Amino acid sequence: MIQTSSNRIRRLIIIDTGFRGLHPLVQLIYYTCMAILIMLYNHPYFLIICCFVLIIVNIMLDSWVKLLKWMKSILFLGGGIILLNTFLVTKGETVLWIIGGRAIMLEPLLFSFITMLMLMAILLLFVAFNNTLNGQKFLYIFSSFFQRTAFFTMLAMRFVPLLKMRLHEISDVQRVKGLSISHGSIKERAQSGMLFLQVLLTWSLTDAIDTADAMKARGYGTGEISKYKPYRFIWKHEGIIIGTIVSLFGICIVGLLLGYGRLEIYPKYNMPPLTLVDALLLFCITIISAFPLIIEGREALKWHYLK
Amino acid sequence: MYLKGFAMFHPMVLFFYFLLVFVILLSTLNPVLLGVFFVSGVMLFSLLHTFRKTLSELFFYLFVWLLVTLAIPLFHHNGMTILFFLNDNPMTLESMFLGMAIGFLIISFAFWCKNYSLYITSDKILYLLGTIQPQLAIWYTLLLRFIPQCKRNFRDIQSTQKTVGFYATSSLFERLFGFVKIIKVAFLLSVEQTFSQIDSMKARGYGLQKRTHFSIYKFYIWDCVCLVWLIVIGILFLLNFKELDFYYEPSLKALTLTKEMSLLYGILLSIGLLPAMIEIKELVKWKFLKSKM
Amino acid sequence: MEIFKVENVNFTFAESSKRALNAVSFTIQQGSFAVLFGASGSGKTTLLQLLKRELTPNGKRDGEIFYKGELLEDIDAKTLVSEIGFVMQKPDDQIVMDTVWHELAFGLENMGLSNAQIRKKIAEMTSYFGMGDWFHKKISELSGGQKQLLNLASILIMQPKVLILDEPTSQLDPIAATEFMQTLHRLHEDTGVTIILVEHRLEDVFQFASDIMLIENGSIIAQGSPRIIGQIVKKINEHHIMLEALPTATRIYYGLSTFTNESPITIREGMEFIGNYKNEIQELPRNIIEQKIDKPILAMKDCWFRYGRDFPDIVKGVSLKIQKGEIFCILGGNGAGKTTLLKLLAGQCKPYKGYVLLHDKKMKKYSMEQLYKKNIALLPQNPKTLFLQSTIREDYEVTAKLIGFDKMEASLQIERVMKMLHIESLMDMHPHSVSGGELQKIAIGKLLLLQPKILLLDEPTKGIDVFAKKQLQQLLQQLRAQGMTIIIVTHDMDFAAEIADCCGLYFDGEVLAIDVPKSFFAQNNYYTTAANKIARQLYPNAVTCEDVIELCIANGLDKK
Amino acid sequence: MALFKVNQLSFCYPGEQPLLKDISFTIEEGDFVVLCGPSGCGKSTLLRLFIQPIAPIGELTGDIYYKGQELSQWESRTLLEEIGFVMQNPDNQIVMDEVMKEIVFALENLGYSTFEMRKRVAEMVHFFGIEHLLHKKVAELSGGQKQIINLLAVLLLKPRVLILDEPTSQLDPIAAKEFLSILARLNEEFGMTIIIVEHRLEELFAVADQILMMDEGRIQITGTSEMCIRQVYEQQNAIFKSYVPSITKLFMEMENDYSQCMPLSVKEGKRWLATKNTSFISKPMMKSVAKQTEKELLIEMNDVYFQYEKKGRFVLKGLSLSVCKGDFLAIVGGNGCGKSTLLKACIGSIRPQRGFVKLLGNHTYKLHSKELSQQLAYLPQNPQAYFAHTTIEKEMQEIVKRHQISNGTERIEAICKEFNISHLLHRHPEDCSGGEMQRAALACILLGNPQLIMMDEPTKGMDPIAKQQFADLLQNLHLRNTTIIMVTHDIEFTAKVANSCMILFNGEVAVQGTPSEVFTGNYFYTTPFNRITRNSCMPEMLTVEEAFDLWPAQVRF
Repeated sequence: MIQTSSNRIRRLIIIDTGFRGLHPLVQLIYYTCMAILIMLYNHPYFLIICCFVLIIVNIMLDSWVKLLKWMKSILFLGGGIILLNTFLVTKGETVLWIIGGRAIMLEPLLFSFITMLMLMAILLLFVAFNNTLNGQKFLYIFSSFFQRTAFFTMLAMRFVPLLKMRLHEISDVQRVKGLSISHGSIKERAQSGMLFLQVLLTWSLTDAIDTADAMKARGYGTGEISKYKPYRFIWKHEGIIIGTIVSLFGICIVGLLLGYGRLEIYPKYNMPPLTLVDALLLFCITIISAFPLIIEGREALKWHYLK
Repeated sequence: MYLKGFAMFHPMVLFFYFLLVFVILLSTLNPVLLGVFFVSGVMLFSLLHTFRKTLSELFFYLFVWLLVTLAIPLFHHNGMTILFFLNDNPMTLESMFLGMAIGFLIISFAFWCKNYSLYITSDKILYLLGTIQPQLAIWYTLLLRFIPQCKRNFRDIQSTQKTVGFYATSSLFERLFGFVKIIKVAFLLSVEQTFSQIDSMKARGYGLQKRTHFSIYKFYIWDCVCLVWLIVIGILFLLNFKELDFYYEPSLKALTLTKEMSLLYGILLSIGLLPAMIEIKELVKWKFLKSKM
Repeated sequence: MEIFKVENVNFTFAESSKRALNAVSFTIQQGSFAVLFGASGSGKTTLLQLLKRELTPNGKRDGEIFYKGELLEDIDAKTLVSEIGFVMQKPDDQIVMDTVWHELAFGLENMGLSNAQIRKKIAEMTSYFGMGDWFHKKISELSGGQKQLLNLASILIMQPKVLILDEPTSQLDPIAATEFMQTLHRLHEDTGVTIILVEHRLEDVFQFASDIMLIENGSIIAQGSPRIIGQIVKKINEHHIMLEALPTATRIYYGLSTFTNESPITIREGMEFIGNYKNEIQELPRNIIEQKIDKPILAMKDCWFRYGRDFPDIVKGVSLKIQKGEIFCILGGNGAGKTTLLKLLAGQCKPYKGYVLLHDKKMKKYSMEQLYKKNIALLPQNPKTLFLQSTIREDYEVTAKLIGFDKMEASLQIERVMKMLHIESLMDMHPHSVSGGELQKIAIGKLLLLQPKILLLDEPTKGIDVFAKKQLQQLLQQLRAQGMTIIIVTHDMDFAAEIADCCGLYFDGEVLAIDVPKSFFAQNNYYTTAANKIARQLYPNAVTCEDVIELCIANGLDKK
Repeated sequence: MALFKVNQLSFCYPGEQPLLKDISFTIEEGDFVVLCGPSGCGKSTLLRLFIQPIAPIGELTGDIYYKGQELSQWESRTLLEEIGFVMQNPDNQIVMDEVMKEIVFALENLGYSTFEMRKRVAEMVHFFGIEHLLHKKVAELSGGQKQIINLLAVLLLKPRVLILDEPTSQLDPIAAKEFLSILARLNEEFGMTIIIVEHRLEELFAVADQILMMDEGRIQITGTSEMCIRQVYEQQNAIFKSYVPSITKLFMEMENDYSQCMPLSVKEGKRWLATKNTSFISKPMMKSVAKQTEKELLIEMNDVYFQYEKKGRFVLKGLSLSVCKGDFLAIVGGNGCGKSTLLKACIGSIRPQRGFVKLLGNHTYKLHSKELSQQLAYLPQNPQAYFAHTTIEKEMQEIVKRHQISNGTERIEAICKEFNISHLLHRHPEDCSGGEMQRAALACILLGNPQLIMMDEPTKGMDPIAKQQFADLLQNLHLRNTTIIMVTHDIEFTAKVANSCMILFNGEVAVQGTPSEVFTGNYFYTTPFNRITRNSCMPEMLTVEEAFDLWPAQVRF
């Protein structure tokens, strides 16, 4: 009984488990930290590891289908960069080989390779971001900083489907009247298109007046506004997570400031051996980036044992 | 209720279709046919489910296949060409092939069963039964509702009994005894329900006179066409059964691909692919419509 | 013209010697809305079944029943089937088919209608009831309310002249019940179909009914229009138990006065009536039980629960404390949650986040035995599931043995329980063959044998009549007096208001607003007892009928 | 003590005729007040004067007392919380995109804490039992649900008074009934005062305590429903007669002793008729159905399947239908039975996945808009979508141009006279009231004298008078042998005008025939008047008009 019913529910709403279940703020923090780190660190080791972990994360948050779609383009782009960069840029000193009288340097190759990695990492992050932190949640966080803007965004979100619906109706009606944007000369089409927009505008505006009234009648702009909080923030739970992420992030930044984790390519590329500190930083980054994995894993284990 | 694409056909047609498929599939071990139906079955399955699911399924059945292929030769030793001896049992090439064939048979059968259960839902079965014999249909539905009811009761009773001492005894026998009791009561409860169902049936005039049978299915022209096509193929199959039939031992039957044979295979392939084709057409159409709308 | 005419009908069941009905006679006019009420086991159902020939139980019947002036026996089966519709108590038990559309068609199929006709009838029916969007659903996907509506529809589709309903809402939650009654009313208004209804919850039926009949052990003792039925009953017996069943407004009216003019029946009329009382005194001088804040006996620390990894959360961070020896009511609408919460408290489910404390010790740490022997007992929503043996006595004995009493003590204990609940007469019956109220009692009896410290009840008042409810209430208070902690999950606001020391409102996986009933209901605007609705203008803190009456008496009439 | 007290209230918008002329009345606490009158008589304005924040600007004399105190004296917050307002169009009042957000919107504005909000929502939800809606998007809801959400959003403020401006005019009958029954409950159980403006009074007459009948800015008639009706008939007031429920009409026309109680609902109607057992003139022939055969086929549908998205259900399912020249087809049916989709298919804005829709033998979805516009005309549900130009006159001229109509100006004048919209010609369409706009749109359509007209819910939100005129208009269009296809919920209207009609049910035709054939058989889905006359002494009929000419002479005095 319960099984079937909640199956039905599951079909209706997306259930937030594991990483998705966390308070949106936590997720946002995670993503921002990751983004910053990826931007700053340009050491291939770090980037490679990030990419690797993030790929797993994406698979975990089953967004890998989306990922594949993007991957094609990104690889293409990256390849492009590599080729162009290596063939056009002639900075650098270590010559690899010479093709048709052009010296192919190692540095630009490396540089473009790193850029590609960076792009990839960012993309991976972005995809994951997209399908964990959906519009609602993002808006929720957003609105706690910029009340009004968020509010108007919501209004917009509300009105998009309405407008769509109206536009459909208008185009139907006008089509029958003999105006349409699918037939006739460009000029005619343009004209009728303009007409459509005009109709849409007048219609929507007149209705918007009502909306405004309704808002006023429900006391919009009468004074201090409170906010309904659908997500609960439990210090004992979310707090700790944020704490760890931020502290690790701090360490990484400090490391950066001390000059670790970057490698200078131009003018002369030299790869310093991995020091202990590097290893530590590497570890930190891995932990941060693997955060969703950790949480999901914990969840999984818990359910495994509850059964 | 999944009522798109191939499922749009009239239940009768669907039923005949699957009947035919199963007959063809199970009646011969012809490698070509096996191949045909394996491919088409998997294809259809993957169309109706996610790519991921299909993969996992295939993965699972791969094991099954290996198992069968290895198991058969172990116990079945006929065949000309002996490969080697395993603790002085001959391992023959033929039985090896036979194993493979049977493995394929099982897999494709499994897949076709899955497809079947997706297309021919309970209410279609009901409809079919109803057209033959309305009473039967009703008892069938009662049964359909009785079993889950029974299960639910069982679960409830068990969980309650846990709190009133079902835990206490450690001896296996008593536990078993308890289980039997629970099952009995669960059954009783469900039966009570069924009785009142029968009451309400009577109250609504069941058995007063000959029932008619209401259905939301219509028999369209394309159903007719499809049905005819099926029948033709059925007959074709029966006529050429000799050629199509295939044996593995004592030695593999030679697979002669004459013109007409290949034509026949082609036709049978068309049967296998029919639903897949329709589903694909549906997909494509939607792609197209999307771009329009 | 009268559609039914019953002339002193007697009926005795085949197996029993006692008369189930004696000398029942009444007439029902065409287009009227008749409501029967009475204690369970008083033969209401039997009477209805006699009116519907197909369902007549086997037994001996004398006296005549006329349908439209001719004997019920003489009318041919087909007309009878289609003209007299019967809706039973349990939504599930009368649905035959497994999809909605097929269920609707069922009756018509039996009548041998053609496909086209059936389609037309179904079409208009669904259009009228607005069932379009769940027309294709499977029965298992419907809610209780929807199921009952479907039953109604699938009867109506045969275009009956008379509609007989046997406690149609007893298994539904209040919202669904009200909806159902609204529909019934609309139906009556629109089509003027004759309706004969048996019902316990008269609150929302009374205003629609055209005449009321009170039936008591097998004979109709009172009959009249809703506004005067009270007086008639009062004449028979000043404190007749069934007076409790009347709507709140009426009860208040009779509680306050012995006026002989027509009584108010709706809440609004109640308000108007109350309006002529003064409201100086807002509070009653009551000895309020002081909440002793010692260690809670049972506590939840923000618990989260769901039925599987990728299922939605059902309990979302509930934390509550339950003091020793109090009656704690968890109220809330239908839908997932309340029962689950109870299961968590009973240790049948384990939260995946947070924990449950029992005697300051985590629930996890207890073994089954420690948990359920002399500690926690849970009364499930369907008490039948408690019984495995073929008679109640056997079952009790088994339970007693299991607790570890020897023969001697076991029989003593059973005696005690029997005395306590007055169920001596039932002991040798089969557990499934007793009425709802009695079942409730024997189930509690069985639980009491386990000598629990904490008693959890899941919807104890579902489908039981006023009389049984009163008894249950007394019993629970008695147990509480013995220091037992009782936790109840219920829809029934009036019941909660009567007995609870503390109420919590369950909503969307949380328990909001835990408070003593008085202020709990006083704060609520919409989700509150009828009594409170009536009186809130004058005495915002009065939540039960008794409060209102006492307050009114205390204040006295307003001269002007 | 009176909750509202209005005396000598008069109001006029700047630079216009006075709209309200010394209106005065009082409303008691806990009353259910119905305010009715033809559209444009100033009802809405009157209502809005009660709501401080959105009170119309203009010169206002006289005064409104709320609980004995001047309305303007009250502090705005109290008024906000105590007076709730629900408007006509469900869509326009919803601000947020999620139901939950939407219902707490007002609370947010007044700065309540999240806990308080949750609590209020909780108890509210338990009262109405709408858990399943809470987490939905607004776009997913049906009109009825939307309107209920609007109501909830207001109720969360725990108001004492509810003011509603034609809340059900945009809903289908079932949803409307549901909504009204909720209002009735609120009034019954919480003694909430309710002031409602409505056109469909069938149900309301039964529940209302006080009825204010308003015309030309004055309150003409007031009192309980029964008193009102009697007054209407004493004054022989044609406008308000049309508001009276059909059975009551019959009663007032035919009953010679007014002593017995007036039937307002079907049940009472049945009871009353039962007392009359007079012989009736046997039923005459129904509106003759013209033979389908020898007429040319206009629209032909052959089992059409259509669904909006892939996994969705079929909205049209094996639907076949043929419309001949000169037919007047009305398509009725419950919500989501695919009525509007059918029209869409007819005008070729959707393409069926299976089967075809042909207009004069060629597929509609292929037709270019030019050709289409020559063949047929389409009157949408809300005429706002129709007008593409700034004034109605421009619109008409545009049409004249497009259809190369000679003597265009004369035509325009003629039509304007016929629809008496001459005074509107120079207005912007949006400045007209709903009814006027509808008429204007229809006029424009008829300019191009099309042979086929399609209308989607034309009577939605029309007041009875307008409806009556509209009906006449359609009828003489039909006489001029124009083919009309109309999708509607309004069975009574259908019964009045259509000459053939069909019930659509989940995407297929359930029944088709003349209105009398289709509806008299029905048990539920028919006009209230038919329900009354079923198995009574009268022969079954659909509209009260039939009854008038069938009523036996000896009873009439």
